[in-house]
Amino acid sequence: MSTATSTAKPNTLNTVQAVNMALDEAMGLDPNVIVLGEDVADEQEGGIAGVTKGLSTKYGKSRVRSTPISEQAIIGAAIGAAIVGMRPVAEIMLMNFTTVCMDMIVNHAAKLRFMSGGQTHVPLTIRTMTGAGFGTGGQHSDYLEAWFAHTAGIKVVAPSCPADAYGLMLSCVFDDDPCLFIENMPAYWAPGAPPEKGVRIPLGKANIVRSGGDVTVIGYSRIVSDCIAVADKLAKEKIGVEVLDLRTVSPFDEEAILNSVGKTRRAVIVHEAVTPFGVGAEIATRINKALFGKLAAPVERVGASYCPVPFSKPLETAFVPSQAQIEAAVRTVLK
Amino acid sequence: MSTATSTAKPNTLNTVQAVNMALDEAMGLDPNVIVLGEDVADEQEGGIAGVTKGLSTKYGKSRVRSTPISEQAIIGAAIGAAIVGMRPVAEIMLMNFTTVCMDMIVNHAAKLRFMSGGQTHVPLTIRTMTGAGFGTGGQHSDYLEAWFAHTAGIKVVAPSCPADAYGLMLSCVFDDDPCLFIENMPAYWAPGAPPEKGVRIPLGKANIVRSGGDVTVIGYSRIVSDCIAVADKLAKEKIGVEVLDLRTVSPFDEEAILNSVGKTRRAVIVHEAVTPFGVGAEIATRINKALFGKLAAPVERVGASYCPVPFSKPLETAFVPSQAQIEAAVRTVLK
Amino acid sequence: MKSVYVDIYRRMTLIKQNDERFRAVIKLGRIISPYYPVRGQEAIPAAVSANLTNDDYICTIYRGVHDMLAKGVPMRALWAEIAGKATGTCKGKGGPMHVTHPATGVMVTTGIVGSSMPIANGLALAAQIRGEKRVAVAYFGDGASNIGAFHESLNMASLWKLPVLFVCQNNGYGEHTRYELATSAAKISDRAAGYQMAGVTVDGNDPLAVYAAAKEAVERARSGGGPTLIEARTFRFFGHLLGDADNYMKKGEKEAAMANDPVPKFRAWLIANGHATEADLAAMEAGIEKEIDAAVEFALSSPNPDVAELRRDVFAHELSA
Amino acid sequence: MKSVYVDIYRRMTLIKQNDERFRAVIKLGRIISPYYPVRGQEAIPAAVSANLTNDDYICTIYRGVHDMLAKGVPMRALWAEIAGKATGTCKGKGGPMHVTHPATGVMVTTGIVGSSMPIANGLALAAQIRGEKRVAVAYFGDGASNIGAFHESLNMASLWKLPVLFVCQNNGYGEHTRYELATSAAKISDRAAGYQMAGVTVDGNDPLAVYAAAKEAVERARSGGGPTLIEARTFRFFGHLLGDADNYMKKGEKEAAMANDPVPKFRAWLIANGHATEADLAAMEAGIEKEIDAAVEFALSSPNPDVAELRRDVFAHELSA
Ligand SMILES: Cc1ncc(C[n+]2csc(CCOP(=O)(O)OP(=O)(O)O)c2C)c(N)n1
Ligand SMILES: Cc1ncc(C[n+]2csc(CCOP(=O)(O)OP(=O)(O)O)c2C)c(N)n1
Ligand SMILES: [Mg+2]
Ligand SMILES: [Mg+2]
Repeated sequence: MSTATSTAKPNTLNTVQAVNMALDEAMGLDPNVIVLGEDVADEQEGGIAGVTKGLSTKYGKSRVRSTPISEQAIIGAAIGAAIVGMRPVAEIMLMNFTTVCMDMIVNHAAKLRFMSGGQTHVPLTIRTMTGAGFGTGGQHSDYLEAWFAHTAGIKVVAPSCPADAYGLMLSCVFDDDPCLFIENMPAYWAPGAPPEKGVRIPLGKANIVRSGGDVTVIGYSRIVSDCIAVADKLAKEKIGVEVLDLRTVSPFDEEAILNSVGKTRRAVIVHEAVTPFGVGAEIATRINKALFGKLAAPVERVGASYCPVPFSKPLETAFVPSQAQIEAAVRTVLK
Repeated sequence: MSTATSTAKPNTLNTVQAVNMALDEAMGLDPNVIVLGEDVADEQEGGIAGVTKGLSTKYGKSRVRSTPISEQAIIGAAIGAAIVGMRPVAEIMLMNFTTVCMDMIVNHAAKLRFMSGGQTHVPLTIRTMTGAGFGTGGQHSDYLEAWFAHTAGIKVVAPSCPADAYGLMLSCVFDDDPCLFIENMPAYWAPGAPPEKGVRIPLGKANIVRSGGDVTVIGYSRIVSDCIAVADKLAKEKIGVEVLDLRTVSPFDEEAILNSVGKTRRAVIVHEAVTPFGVGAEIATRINKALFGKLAAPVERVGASYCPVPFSKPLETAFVPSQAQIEAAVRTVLK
Repeated sequence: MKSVYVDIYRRMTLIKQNDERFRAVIKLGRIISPYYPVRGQEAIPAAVSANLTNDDYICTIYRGVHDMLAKGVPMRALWAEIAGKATGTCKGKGGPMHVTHPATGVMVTTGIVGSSMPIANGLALAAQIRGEKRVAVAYFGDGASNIGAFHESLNMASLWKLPVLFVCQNNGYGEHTRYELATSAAKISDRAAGYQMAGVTVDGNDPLAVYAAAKEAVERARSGGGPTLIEARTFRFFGHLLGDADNYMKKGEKEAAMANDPVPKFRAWLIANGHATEADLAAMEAGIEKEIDAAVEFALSSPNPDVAELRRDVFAHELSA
Repeated sequence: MKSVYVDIYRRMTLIKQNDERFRAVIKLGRIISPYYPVRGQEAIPAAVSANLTNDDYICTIYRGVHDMLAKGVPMRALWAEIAGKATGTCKGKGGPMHVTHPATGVMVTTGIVGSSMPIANGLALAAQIRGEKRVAVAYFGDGASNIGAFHESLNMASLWKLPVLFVCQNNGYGEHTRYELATSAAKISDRAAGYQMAGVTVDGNDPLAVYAAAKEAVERARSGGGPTLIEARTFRFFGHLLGDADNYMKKGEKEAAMANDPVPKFRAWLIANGHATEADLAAMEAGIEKEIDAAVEFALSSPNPDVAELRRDVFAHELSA
């Protein structure tokens, strides 16, 4: 167990600790919550980043299982357990490794409720981490949430800070639909405000993390912190940037988006996935349709370059959307 | 060999015959062209729809190989052969089965050129079929092209008629990048005009299949024929519908789209994939941005319902976008 | 013991007669559905299921009506599902490749080759964690033994001693491809050794052999001894998909298999060995035939699902129109 | 024969000294890169590569600098790649997990567990179709023997008699998970039988044993006899990823392995058996050390790639800015 979870309410907490706390709490609440994944048990150090540390010691090796490197078997086992009422939390170490178990996620976890006519459902949470910045190159750090958002029957959740990771994880575990829960690896150890213990953050609801009247910046996952930084910087120039953290990427909170952009008439969408055919396209399309003729500027998108994640540091840095790019996009829509 | 390929120039031709002709021609031209896939050799009847019929008899079982049901091994073998200069055409029987070999397609076929700094490349064509309408249900008929369009390094090609299938297939085989070639199964046997023998259709270029000045309908794959039907119907009401067949979904022909919509100021995008986070979102976003303030109406999208493909016939019919829906969308943007 | 044999025969007959009727009704166009015939493979699920209760789980595949019927899925709901009706097991939304019927333990039917296995592990895992005595059966074909999911599943099941049976119905073909061209093992059960798992090949047309192998495997699973790979050799009499021409088959192969039809053979054995009389069995068969009549009638006269079903069961909450 | 042994030792030394330097340079922060140490595993690729020419192909994995160096990848370009420089094998775009160097037959390096195998099949397939005598080697770890791609690849290679060697470097762990907890086979080579493939387990720290096994396998492959699964047992001295604490290891396990370091052991054997003198080897080692100095210097002083590289090599044509 990370030390954070044993103290009453720490002053700050990072995402590793926050997710750990949520899992600990969920396992304590419900014996149907189990954890599966590579290296997740304590004998294997509780996950490569320590997110599941302490859980196997506390809840036993039957409920917290380190698995072989067999992603199809991991998700398959989780699905089978889920359809008979367990609430598995399965880890796919890196988001890219969903490529070796897409069938299980997309054809089974996401579709079984529908195909069975509602007789079975899959209350499964898939935890996965990703994000460029650590020089892990082309196959270890891409954001692939658009694939899952395009798949009916699975929710996609991407917290931007430790407290949200905690509250959203609890909601995912106790949600009756499969959820893909995306953790940003480079931000794992960034400290944040602690969550209210036991408080679940609703899925499908966005969060206004900065209020402003001039432009709406919409993001999710780690890069929300860059959006905030830009908002704070521009606030000094009296530019009011409203930052909307989606929290849930699919289904996303269209109402909150339209309310905000309806007010600001300007929108910038920011994500770390490559821009073309990314989540930003859907959001932009919905904004454009709902607010047709009412926008002051075309919706801007800020995403990664259209290429695999490059290794070399200067390339990797240029690949990931920067605060400068976000700021430039904000200034573009303000022109 | 299908009889079509042995006659000089048939009057009509279906897509099965057209792709067969293109493969036959490509194999004749270049000994590096090989064919791999489940049941593709003649001993196994040349593919479940007969698309590869005759090839193994003509070019030998070494170059045309029926494989085990091992999609990762199929694409892996094709990639390995491709990076040393062969031009494999690998069949993934149904598009949905890409879910069991996404790693090979996305992490290797699509990324090896970039990750190797241009030292190796993957001139691989993946043929795959899909499309609802035959009652094959939730796991056999979904359109997943948006996933691949969102992946840098792979082209996505989706012909709408036999002649295009022929000309685009030849281009894919001889293209130096990996191409995913999508064949619509329900339309396999629909007859069409025969192609010019030997003429390749360039990738990345759209085709204006109906000209009109009032609204642009953008589609690809089988449903283009429904778009045409709607255009022809509305022509009788003197509504000029320009139908743009993308042919290549990624990278798509933005110039042609903007030229057409720049003229008509109204656009409807049509595809068989589910609407949310689909290809239509990217096209709409680019139109909205480039033609901001110039459109007469919000861009409309017509796609499948947001759910897995249902089995029951009335549900399946309601799931797939209909001519009525396309027409309604056209009338909406004309309002 | 007598009752078990007769019970197996009852399940076989249920399968045989339903398959015959499915093919007939579909050929007549009264139901439009892709159909993967199961005639010839009756003995396998019939004999396996005789070792199972409703508490036990199965995961099966597109070619699965025999597995479902043997496990007890009610005929009417099954027929209605294949007819795509609102009264089907899955309200017509799943169809023949995705029948689910939790009450009889039919938890998943998948159209993806190999994918029954990873999920069966999960069913077994839940039973193991909860300390229940249930077992899970994964049915799959010979072709499926060459896909990655097979390997991952057997490895995990063996490591964790999951109460699961991997039942390979080796009918000699995967679609149009003959076993030897796709599968590098002389026997699929040879692969069990690579997982330190019990593995056995039996004559899948011999209900007694299948019954004995399944009994041993179920006992092993229930007592914590872990999984078993059972390869049951059989043949599909009507090709891959109803309507196929079967030109890829060896000459005479199908005819030979049909001449060795497991159903009449077992019937004769039951009578010859005094387990049942001709009259008993004829009555049973007639009873099943009547039930099928009723099921077909039920399916054909049932209403279609409402189009609003497209918005239901995507998530727990209904989508807005 | 003498020259082969010394040649193997040269390759081992190349690996050992480069690994030491990589770790040192990275720890000093002069290069920032994830690094998967290879110390302890030198004998395997050194002895395998002694059977290969530049025409032969390898596919390796994130833990692969030993495989690359043994196969002949020039040190400067390798170092520059790991430093992310424009002069690297891949212009710095691939990095340590994706080194490619076709001139020496290093065709693919992958970060995805198991994915070296399907692609090695394809390299072998091309050679087979073209009637070339090349062979392909797929390197992978013990953990990778549990993923689907392993199974599919071995089955296909055996069916098609592809000229490929599946070389499993069994170092007892996959990340933090011990072999027995992840792998249900007593020996990974036990799995070969399930594919009717030749399979052998050798002491991966014994260059002579690996050499003999690889020689037999390469001859089999070149002469059309098909693939071989070689399991070479070894140990990784510096954990999974440079910086790991290795707390998951059994007490004393690492120390015991290090005491059994294959490199000095083989060195002593060469001298004791008159294959080389102390002076010969010392000179070789010093030569390699100087080359490494030059490679490090080259890498550190090389320019970074231009940001325009993001638009290049995505497709054959350059993307517009
Ligand atoms: C992953 C995947 N690949 C291909 C297919 C297409 N397909 C459906 S059934 C089948 C043959 C399966 O053969 P086998 O496992 O022997 O089962 P059988 O049909 O003989 O019962 C194939 C290739 C599929 N459904 N899933
Ligand atoms: C498909 C996939 N799953 C998980 C990982 C994360 N991962 C990287 S290395 C590794 C361990 C591999 O162990 P092994 O095959 O024994 O090779 P070793 O690292 O010991 O050389 C894991 C799990 C990955 N890269 N790919
Ligand atoms: Mg079969
Ligand atoms: Mg290992």
